[in-house]
Amino acid sequence: MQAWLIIAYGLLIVAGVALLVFAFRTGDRRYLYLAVLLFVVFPVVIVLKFPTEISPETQLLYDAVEKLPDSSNVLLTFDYYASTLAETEPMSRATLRHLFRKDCRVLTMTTIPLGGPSIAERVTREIAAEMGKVYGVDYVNLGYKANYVAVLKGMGSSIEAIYPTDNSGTPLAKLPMMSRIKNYADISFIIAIADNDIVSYWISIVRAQYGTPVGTGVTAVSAPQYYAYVGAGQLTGMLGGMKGAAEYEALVGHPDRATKGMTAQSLVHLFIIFSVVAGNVIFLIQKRRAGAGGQA
Amino acid sequence: MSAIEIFQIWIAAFFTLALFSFLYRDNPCYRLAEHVFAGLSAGYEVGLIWNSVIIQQMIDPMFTGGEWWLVFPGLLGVLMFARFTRDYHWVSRIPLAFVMGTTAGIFLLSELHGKVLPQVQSTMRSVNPSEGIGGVVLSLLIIVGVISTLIYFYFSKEHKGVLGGVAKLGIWFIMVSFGAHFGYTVMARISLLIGRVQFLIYDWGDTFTRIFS
Amino acid sequence: MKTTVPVIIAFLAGLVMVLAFFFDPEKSFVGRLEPEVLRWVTIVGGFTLLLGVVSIIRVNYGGVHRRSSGWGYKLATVVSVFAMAIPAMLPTRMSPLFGNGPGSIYDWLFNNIDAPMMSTMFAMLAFYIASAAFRAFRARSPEATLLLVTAVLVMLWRVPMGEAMLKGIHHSLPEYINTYIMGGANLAVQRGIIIGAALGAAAMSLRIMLGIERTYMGN
Amino acid sequence: MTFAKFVFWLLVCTWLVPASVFGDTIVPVVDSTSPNRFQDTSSGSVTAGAGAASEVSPGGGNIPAFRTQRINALVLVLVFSILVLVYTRWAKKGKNLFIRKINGLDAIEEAVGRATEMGKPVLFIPGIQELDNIQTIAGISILGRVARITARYETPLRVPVPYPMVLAAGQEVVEQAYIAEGKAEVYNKDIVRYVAGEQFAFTATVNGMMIRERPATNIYMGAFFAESLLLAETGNAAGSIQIAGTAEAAQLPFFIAACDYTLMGEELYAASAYLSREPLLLGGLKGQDWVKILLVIAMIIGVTLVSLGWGDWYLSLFESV
Repeated sequence: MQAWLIIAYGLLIVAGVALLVFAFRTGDRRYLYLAVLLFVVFPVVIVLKFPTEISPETQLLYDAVEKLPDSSNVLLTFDYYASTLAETEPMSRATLRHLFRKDCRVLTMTTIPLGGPSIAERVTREIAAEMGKVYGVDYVNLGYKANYVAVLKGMGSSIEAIYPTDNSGTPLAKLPMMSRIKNYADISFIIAIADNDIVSYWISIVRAQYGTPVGTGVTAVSAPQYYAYVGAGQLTGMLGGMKGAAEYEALVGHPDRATKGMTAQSLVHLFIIFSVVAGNVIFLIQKRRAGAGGQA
Repeated sequence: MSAIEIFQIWIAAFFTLALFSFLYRDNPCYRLAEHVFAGLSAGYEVGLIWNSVIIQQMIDPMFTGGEWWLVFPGLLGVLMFARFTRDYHWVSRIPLAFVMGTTAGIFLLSELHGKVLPQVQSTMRSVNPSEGIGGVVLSLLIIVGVISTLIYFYFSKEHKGVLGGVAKLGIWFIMVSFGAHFGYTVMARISLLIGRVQFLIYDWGDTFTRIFS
Repeated sequence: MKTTVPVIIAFLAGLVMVLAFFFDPEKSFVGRLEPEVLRWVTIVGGFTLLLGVVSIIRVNYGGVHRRSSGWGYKLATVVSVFAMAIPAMLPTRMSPLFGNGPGSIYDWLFNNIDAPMMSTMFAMLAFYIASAAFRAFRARSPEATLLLVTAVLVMLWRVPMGEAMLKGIHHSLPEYINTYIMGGANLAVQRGIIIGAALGAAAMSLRIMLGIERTYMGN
Repeated sequence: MTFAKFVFWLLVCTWLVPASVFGDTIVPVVDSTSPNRFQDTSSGSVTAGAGAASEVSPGGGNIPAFRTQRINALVLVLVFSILVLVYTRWAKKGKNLFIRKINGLDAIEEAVGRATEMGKPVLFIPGIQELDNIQTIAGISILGRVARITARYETPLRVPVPYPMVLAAGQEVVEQAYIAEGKAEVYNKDIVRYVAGEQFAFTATVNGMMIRERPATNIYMGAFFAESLLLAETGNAAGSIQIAGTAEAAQLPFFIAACDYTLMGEELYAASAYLSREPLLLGGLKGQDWVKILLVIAMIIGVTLVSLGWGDWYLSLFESV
């Protein structure tokens, strides 16, 4: 690590402690807000990379994609709202990079009405431009259709029946890639990236009834409930929260927003723990002093 | 990046910063953002209800589906406006009673059947030593936790004696649970903030380089 | 009349829902009635929205009209309501900018102004959760200490560095936290609260259906 | 309605009437796997829904289309209703029913009093859900009680609501409370006002209100989600006394951290009865407590049977499909 990085982060910690002292002295919570802001912004601007330990669930997903024959058809879903972008978007970007690198044909869709389709368009077009992929040949965005259970089941018999056109209104028949994808039978792998319960439907409807393997990326809050599915083999791999996304970025060899965000996340988290512990130590010391004063 | 995209990012960045500024203190930027936000979301609600309820669930089925009886819920809705009259004010209670009664009917069973039965069922865990020490401890923790929490909420007696003891145990369990839940949520909230900061630094920041180059 | 009619209506509406629960949704009359009643509720709610619009316009336009303090902000609210609502209510066939599909004004305003503001408000929780933790987690009493200790343990467990630290104390401490705190005590309390609240909600429902609780009529 | 009448009607309606009138066996069996149906089930378990649909037909005996596998829910509802109504009836007869003190609720009157002294408003938020959530209805009932107190002292009251039907119900409740206290002239239509239908827009507006008007007391009663802490922390920063109540277990830790008093889970539903001091309403709480005791006994029996390895039949009694 370079010396100036150590100095910069050392100063950051000193500033954090100073702000904490001010917060305690004045009782003004804005010092704390400022400290939190500092600990988030600083690592995003001045990146400090911690070594990432890859968890088995992430490795499982990576290996499953890696083992796909080149030019397989893969369905990637954008089942998340704009509010959880920090955790979910890096997952989409990292998996998309991996899929494109393996020359997979990527089909995207969403079960989120507002925001979902535009996030899918933005992310896929950006990564496609970066990797030199062509719309309609290498990837297609299906967009959103209401009533997700009906959509998930209906795509088992005919994707075209559910989505007559793609997100921008082009009939699927006019997109060369779609001539080889009719239903789940033509899809080798599904990656469902979601911030809600939809993943359990991908498992219980699609994985269970059509047999297509499903991997997932979910927010840190919902990750624990899906470990059981990974253990039971119903999910072929899982990315949990920003940490999972950072791990995948490391595996793909293209560190991006999650890797940069992870440092900030750990730092703020540790700062909050430190502030709680320090607050209590001071509180107990004051209490003891007051107690001693009272007896004297 | 086109001019319109830059404009979109600037709009989003302005409102993002305006809302964040509330953390320092109330100010005209926050007030403007707050009022625009309130107006847009009320308008959003109108657009949503108009298209997905009035058009899709009432007008379309009535005129193209022949479901003429949908005029009745429409009339029921109109009764809501009786509150603006002096003598027939009470009539507006009819649609309210209809909605409340329906809610009550749904919840009476969904709560007892959908929550009480399965939660009670999954609390009946084996404490047989064959489950292993870890299994027995976990089962006991859950059984005692559920029962003492329920007892904590018991209204019919003063919390004294044995009841008081169990209720006290209940409050300890509750505190452990709340601490755990709070601690567990912190990380998710931080990542939300990181998302906004990354937007400001990467996306908004990027527009500066585009503008000046 | 003024209270009897609403009470009877509430009872009948609730009864349909209770009966529908026990009968087959397709093979019985009440079963088929249920989705219809739910649609009615949605439509009544749709009409009531006009009351909401009247309320928000009256509160804000009143201020603009009187030029009371901050009337400019109130004008911003009124303008925003109309800017979002009117294009959304016009049919798409007149112009692709109308309606609520992709490319409409409604969609643009939502994606570029509403959505970023929602995410920002949500993100502000990071600051609030930090200050709430700092202020509330103090070892003031045995109960508060319990809250504090579990919160700190769980927070440590959630970050890689903290997890390593816990592993240093005892190699399976993180696993114990997951099993006995999250899956044990936490689960048990959530369950206890859910069961109790469900009983409370059911009793409340019963009181409303039977007209015992009729606060909404001013009794 | 008396208890006997209720049971009579419940029996008539759940068994006899549908059996003879509504239950028609003529309608052919519709494809029970149509996906739309699963959307409505709150259980979230798709496979359970499918199983339930296919199991129906012949088991119902002479009552066509009755879902026999839900008979346990019927028993629970009957036992529950009977206990609640027996106590309601006793209460009506004037039997003295003891209910323990609930701290948060005793604090309400005091907190309104403080607002009166300071000449500042009371802010009441009946949750952020529509009237189709029972917690909102509980919130509205509590609002009725609180409005009586504010009317009595002529303390200004602010009730921002996020949905139109809550607006209608809230206005009705508050207006009636002011009339009942003989303070109709103090009532103003804008006490209860509609504010933005979206969770965070609502929060932004209410937060602005808290900082600008500095209400002396904030009362949150109903269904709250992620905005719970945004509201409660801002209220705390503005120096208001805060009393919260919700049945959303996930939000309780945040209210506990930032409010002075918090009603947890069922205390929210008990609040309106408690505040009204009406024996009729208090009776219900007693019945509810009895069901709680029965459930605890049922659980202990279950644990014993399961541990001895004889529990399968017993567990199946609690199966919810």
